[in-house]
Amino acid sequence: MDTIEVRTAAISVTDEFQALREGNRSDGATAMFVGSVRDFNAGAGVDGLTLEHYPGMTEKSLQRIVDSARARWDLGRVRVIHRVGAMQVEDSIVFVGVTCAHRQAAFSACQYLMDRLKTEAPFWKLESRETGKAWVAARDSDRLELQKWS
Amino acid sequence: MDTIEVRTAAISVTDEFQALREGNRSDGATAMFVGSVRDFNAGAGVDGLTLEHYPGMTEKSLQRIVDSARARWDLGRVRVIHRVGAMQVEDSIVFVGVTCAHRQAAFSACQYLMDRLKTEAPFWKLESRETGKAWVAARDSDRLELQKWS
Amino acid sequence: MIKVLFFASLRQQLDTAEYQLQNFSGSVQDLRAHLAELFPSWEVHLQADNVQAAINQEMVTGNAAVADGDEVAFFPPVTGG
Amino acid sequence: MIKVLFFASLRQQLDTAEYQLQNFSGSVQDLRAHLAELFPSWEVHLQADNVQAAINQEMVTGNAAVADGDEVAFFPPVTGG
Repeated sequence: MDTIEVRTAAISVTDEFQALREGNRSDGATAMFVGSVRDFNAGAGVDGLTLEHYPGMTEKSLQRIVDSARARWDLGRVRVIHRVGAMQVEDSIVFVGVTCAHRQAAFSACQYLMDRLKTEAPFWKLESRETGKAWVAARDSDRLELQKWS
Repeated sequence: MDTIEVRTAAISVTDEFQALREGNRSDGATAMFVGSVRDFNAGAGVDGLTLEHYPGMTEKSLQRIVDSARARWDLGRVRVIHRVGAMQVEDSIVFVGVTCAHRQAAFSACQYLMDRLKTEAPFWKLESRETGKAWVAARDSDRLELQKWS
Repeated sequence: MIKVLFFASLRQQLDTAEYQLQNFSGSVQDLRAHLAELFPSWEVHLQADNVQAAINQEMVTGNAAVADGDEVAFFPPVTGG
Repeated sequence: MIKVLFFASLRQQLDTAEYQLQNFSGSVQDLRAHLAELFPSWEVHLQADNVQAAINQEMVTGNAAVADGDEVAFFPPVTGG
């Protein structure tokens, strides 16, 4: 059961956890990750940001990443929710949640989904900084993290 | 900021996530794990379970595990909540949540806390199965998982 | 007809979100060169090393062939999550 | 005086949660042997390979020394989380 959403509405961890767990009697493990807007990217104070995406390709990309995770691990429920549009500091940008019978697979799959989402899914962050608006630069460290899955 | 609780009251992921995030402007990453009562441990249908612990030692053990995680990674907030007493299938047994400036450290610390909790913290599960009550046996796989941290 | 899309910083630099092109054949690399010829001010942005491309919403490398009816997109490295 | 605690399956097998002992000196291993002598029916459970021990709420191995005033606990491998 995959749920993939790209949306402007706020992310509710309460709702996401409930959707992962309700009636789920067989998966003892739930691993979750939330990425939030923080205020000190690259040293300049950040007030908020705007997320741009490529409608159509973004959803396809996320589905391919989830399919690939399912091919590696025997997963129960998978939920990937990504906000787009305008956000404030402390808002949740992304939620990834995985249920599984086994703890290690739940952790690995959750981390794998985030690592690939960060480097493949067409989203771009425009930050509102004290010094003006600026596009966030991609980080080499995110590409390097992919090596652990190859 | 560490919160360690061993308690009979139900775990609310909503409350835990809020406590991890409220006013937290610097940590972009939140990794969480929830362990739930599942119904097919060792093949026999499970109706519920009772968690026994060693009051005093359990809390000390959890604090030592959290201290050890903080010595390995530069973490923001850490919350470890473990229920004791009687529980039903689908109830949350344990919540571990970590915030951090970096995604990889948040994942690693969360997994490390669970791996050590599973093998060191004095908790014991008594399952109510169709066939009667039975103490859950420790799994070798849990001990093997510790090797990745040594 | 080929539909060309630009995203994020590249969209802002070119001040163009979408451009439609008739009668083109060649690779993604050829398309970049062709657009840079049509709009000389685009060259420095479009030919930057880190610009990525997709054809019909799938990531491709520069030597992938562009066919009539394709949707081609150019964008900087992604920064979501 | 030494306070000895038993947990989980071991507590049920011995039907004892706590036992107090006067005038003992020796290691944790010696304490197990001593208790098994006092209560022969405990031996099979208390001397099982997987029984773990703590002194004053810290995990110890069998050769750790038990001192007067200590709280010693015996229990099976933990299964929380």
